[in-house]
Amino acid sequence: MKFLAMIAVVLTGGLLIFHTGAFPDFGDANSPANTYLSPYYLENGQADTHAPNVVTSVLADYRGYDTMFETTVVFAAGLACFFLLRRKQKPGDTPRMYRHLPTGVTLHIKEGGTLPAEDSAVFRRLDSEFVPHQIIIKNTCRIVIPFIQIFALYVVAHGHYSPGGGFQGGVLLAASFILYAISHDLRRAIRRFPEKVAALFGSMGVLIYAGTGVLCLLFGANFLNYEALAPLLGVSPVMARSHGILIVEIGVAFAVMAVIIWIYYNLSSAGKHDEGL
Amino acid sequence: MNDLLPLIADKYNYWIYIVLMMLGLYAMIGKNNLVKKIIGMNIFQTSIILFYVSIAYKKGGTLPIIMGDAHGGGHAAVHAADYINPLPHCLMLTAIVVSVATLGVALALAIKIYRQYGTLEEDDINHQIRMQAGQ
Amino acid sequence: MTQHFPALLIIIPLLSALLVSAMGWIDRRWCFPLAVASLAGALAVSIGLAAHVMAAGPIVYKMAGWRPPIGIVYVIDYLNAPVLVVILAVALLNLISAKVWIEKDFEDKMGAYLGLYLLFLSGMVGIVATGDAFNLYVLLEIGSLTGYALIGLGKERAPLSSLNYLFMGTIGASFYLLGIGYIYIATGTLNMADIALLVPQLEGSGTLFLALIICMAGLFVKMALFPLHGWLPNAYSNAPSASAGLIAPLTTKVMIYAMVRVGLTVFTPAFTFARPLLSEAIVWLAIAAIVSGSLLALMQRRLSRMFTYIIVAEVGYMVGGFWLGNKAGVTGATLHIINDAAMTLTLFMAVSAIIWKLGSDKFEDLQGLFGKMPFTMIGFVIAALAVIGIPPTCGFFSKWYLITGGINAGQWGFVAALLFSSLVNAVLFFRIFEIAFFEPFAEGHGHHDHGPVFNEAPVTMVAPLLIAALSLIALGLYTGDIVTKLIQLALPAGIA
Amino acid sequence: MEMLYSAKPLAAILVSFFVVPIIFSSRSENVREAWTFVAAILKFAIVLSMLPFVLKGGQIAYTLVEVLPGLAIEFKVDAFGMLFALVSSSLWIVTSMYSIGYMRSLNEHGQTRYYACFALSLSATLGVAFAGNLFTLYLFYEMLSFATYPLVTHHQDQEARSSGRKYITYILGASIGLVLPAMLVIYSQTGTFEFAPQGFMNGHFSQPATAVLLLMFVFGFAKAGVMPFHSWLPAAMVAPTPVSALLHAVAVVKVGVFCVARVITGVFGTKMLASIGLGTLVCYVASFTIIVSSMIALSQDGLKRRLAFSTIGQLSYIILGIALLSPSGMTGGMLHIAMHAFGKITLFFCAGAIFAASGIKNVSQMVGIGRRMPYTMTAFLLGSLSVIGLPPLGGFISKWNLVIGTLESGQIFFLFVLLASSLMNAAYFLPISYKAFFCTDEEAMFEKKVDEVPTWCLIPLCMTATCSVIFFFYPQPFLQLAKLAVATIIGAPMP
Repeated sequence: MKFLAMIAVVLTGGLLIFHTGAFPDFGDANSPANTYLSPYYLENGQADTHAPNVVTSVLADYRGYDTMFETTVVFAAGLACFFLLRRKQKPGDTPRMYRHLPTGVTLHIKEGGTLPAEDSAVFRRLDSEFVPHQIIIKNTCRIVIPFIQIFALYVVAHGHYSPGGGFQGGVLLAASFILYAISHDLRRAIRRFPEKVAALFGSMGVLIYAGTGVLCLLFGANFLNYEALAPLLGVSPVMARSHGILIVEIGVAFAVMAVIIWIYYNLSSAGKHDEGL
Repeated sequence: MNDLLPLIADKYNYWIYIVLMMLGLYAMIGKNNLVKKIIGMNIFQTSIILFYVSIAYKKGGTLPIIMGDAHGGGHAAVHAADYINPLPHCLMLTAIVVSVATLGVALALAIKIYRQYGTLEEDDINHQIRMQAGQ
Repeated sequence: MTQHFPALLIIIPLLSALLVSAMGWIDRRWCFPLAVASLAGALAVSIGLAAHVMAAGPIVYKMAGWRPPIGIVYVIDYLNAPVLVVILAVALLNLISAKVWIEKDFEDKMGAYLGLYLLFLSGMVGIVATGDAFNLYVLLEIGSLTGYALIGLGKERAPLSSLNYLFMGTIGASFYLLGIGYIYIATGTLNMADIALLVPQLEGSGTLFLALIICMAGLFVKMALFPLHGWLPNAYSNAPSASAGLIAPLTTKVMIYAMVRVGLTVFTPAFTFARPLLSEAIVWLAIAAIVSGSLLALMQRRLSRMFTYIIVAEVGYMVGGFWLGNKAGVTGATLHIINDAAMTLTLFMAVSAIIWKLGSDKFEDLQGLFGKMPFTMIGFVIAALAVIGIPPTCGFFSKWYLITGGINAGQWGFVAALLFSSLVNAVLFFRIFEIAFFEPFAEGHGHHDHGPVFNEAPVTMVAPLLIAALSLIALGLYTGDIVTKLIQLALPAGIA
Repeated sequence: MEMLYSAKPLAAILVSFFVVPIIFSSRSENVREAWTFVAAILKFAIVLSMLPFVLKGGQIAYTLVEVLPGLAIEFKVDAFGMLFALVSSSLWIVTSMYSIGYMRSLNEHGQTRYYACFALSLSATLGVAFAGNLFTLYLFYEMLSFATYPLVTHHQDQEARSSGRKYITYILGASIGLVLPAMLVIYSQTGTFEFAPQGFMNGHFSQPATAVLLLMFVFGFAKAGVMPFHSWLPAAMVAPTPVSALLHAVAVVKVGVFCVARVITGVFGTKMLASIGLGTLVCYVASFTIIVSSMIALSQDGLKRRLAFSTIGQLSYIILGIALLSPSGMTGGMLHIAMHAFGKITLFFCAGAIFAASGIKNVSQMVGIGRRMPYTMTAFLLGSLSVIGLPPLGGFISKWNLVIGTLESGQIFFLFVLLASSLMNAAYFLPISYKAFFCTDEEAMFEKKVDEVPTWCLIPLCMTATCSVIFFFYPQPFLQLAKLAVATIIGAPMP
């Protein structure tokens, strides 16, 4: 197998390398790729969409349809991970560990043993792989997380003017939650941001994107043609495109954030949503 | 040899992407461990992203964020050659997301396989399957 | 509203996928009706589109209102209008047929399952409808990603098969993406029609030729052309019954559609078929696929596994027919996309009904099935006749075109392979008929009147199955209309 | 020539098609059989209603659907097709009657399926008879293969299974492997399938290519039983006797020869074949089958097997007659379809009656059976005389024409083939009747006590035997139809 793989790889690579001679040089500004279509975006992007960041205008407007499916891919991945991994577990199926807070004693409860109440003030659930009490990490994260989130919101909102946008912002938001889950424990993260909310936010985010498109449709324009929203938003068509981009970026941010968190829940706990990492 | 050097020097971006791609491909076909295969898959996909982004580059070009008057006055002065090509970047944003999504699903499947067979080595899994079939 | 139909085609499954997956968390009872309603709606839209195309010619729909090379367009033309109808009809019928399976297997994950189902479908529909080469890649990944998940929750080896499928699928899709990159380097555009305009100026371009090879190689992996077919049998036969009936008929066929689209619309026939050596080599690959698929099918002892190898052979039919490069061959390949989707659907629905009742699809468990499940077997027999290629079922007519194409091209190897596979298919299916008809043997000399007990699958399974089976005959009888009013108009002038 | 566009041919075909669901849904035996009768009589009536017009030299055409340009499901009732349709639809009535007696007296299982498949087979047979082009012909030919499979394997035991396997392998293998490619090649060259009086292949193919195509058809239509594609026929005799009677003496095998005859006349064209001398090639193939099958028949002890080999030989008579390409030869061949059908079905009915009444299958056990079943054995004698071709029975007329045909075409060799095989026919048929009636008391295996089969069985076989006699004196309308058909083919004025 390895030998075959090597042969296949060398052959394919050889073929590809053999051919590089016909390609334009690295950084060639006069290659067809750089002269045929892309100048249009650079020259007219700002006038068409009122967004100086051309990547954003191409992403969310010229090729906004691609991006809608990009968001859908993320959502599909979340759905797929949930579908493949999630399994409901009854309390008592697996051994659990609890700490009796007043005494600091750690209890190991076997399968089928009597468990303390979920909201017990005396017993606290522990991960089965014992994690010591890391007060520095917890508190650092507690301080850092709000700043991450603020920055994420900035990235989402400022995608028109600087590198950024819904995907980047959404991932940052998700990262903040994941940081919380790592520094504390998975159960607490899930209590803050339940699975159901993640799932619904995921579909809602894509729905915002696609729904904006449908709204354009209802106003009589083509799908995702934000110009049609001008009367609704009370601005000029060009500004309407700009606002439209912002709206869909927010949708993307919602979807990406929720889905990445959702995927994290499922992957980290192998679908049990019990304890993980 | 005289021809080859400038060929490599001028087009090294392609060489890099091809080498990366073949590394990834080799890992996907030749490796035994499923997680290694998944890593190979990611390298493979990333190499294509690198390829796309590299063809967008223009010597002397800068970020495709139009400088100047933010209120629509700047478009007359825009020279396309000053900015790198935004289109491949935009496409690759999509490709990155796709590769992340694929990675997620692949890992989910790997977890499921681990749960089922207790290992991620393909040989061991195939051995177990054969044992079951033999019974 | 008609002018927005191309958008609706994809919005309906997409939005309902979101709604259904959300509904899974709120009230599960709504999921299934919602999914069925949306598919029925999308099917109606696709029929409306097909009628419109036949009456008024192709439709170009500009997404976000941007003109073609700048924005993304959807193009509904003579080539994809019938394919769209078939895809949606397949999905709808299979969904109804799989109702009991979904309720049994995925009771607590119904929202997610149906959501994935609809997303898969929107991916497939999008691949077929899009006029943008890169958009095709994105939709390809939607279809694949959801496909991995739909397969992965099957029985026994499903996760492993699904992961292997994922690896191969990713390699295939990535090669396609790379090919698009090469096209982009050579032409600077991503719009299919625009590329086609630029191709004649690049007649001798090696980059473009390499792009063709890479794109095709990627698609060959995804459509499981021999010898890259290894992932398919495991993935399809281990899939849950509800998913197998969706994925088996659609995935490979849509990939073949993509091949036809890329070959005809993107590269133009003049460029695609310009190198006889390449065409010849691919046709021989297809012949190998047909022969090996048929022979491997003979070795199987389970219905669903047998069918998966038949699919491998059928892929060879279509790839070979297309690369013959003449009118009859390409027509036959395109027609076979439609017919084979319907045939495979019928076969897999029949198997799903059989497994539902018997709990197995091993040959030895099929004894006396004609008596137990007569209606299911009617559907099965019709599908079998179609696969063998007996008139007036549709399989005959596409095979007819393919063989004619082979004769016209003087490619006798292909003709022989097709006839060989027809004969093997006849053996395959009659072997099953025999088991289902005879065993358990009548003791003595047939003087018993207590045959197998009637034990038919639920009506939600049988009705779609019979509809699909009848459609095989209807498709056969309307072949003339499909060919003359749609497919032949879709062929560019460059094909002799 | 007059052309009439009418859906009657389609109606005739569909009558028995639509009765299938009714048969399946009817719970009681009587209802089921009543429906079979209704359909059979209705079918015969429709066929009959078309007869006068066809006899006047007209043709009835109907196009159901044009699937592809030149590839239509299309019916055309001409004299030849009419002849065949008349034979098969009239014999269906008789056979239905016989089936009732036979199946009930043996208490067979799965009778519903049996009647349904029977009806379906008849639809397919008429479809072949009325086919207006090669594609329609092929379609119904295949449909017949599938519809008869459950009939052949009706007993569902090990023997039925292996016979069924043989049956379907030969029939389907030959049609997909030989006929289909031949059709495709022809279509790709000529672009049409429409039967024409003088064929449509003229000038499209070289002589060797034509010869190969012709042989592909002759062997490919394996239902015609041309050696070496014949061995399914004796194997298929495991089926219940009415099935053997109608399908393997009439419908299935005659469909085979009908297809061969149609292809020779309507696709290749007699003039073209005559000009390049290919008719003789087919004649030799047929002669070989005639002689060899007759010799094998001599050695068979099982009555049905003997009849089967006799059928194989008689089928090749028809092919020989057509391939002689002379007017009388063709007339004789076509007429032999009808005459042999009535004769052979009588023989099968008798074989079934003997089995139903006494459980005997072998000739050697039938000594003196005439004492017990006088009517049956008289009918058997008449049937065998007709098949041998002796006056005063219908078989004589067709054989006479065949003999004249060999002389007309000047190919004396085939005259000897015919005579030799007639002698052999006599040698394997007459001893049965002889032993049945004229034997000493010691030899007789039966007592002198009349113990006939049920009346339901007896009436049909007496009817067909009587018909065989009548056709000698009054061979209409078959003779007229055959002459008309030949006149159309050779372009002579209407007789």
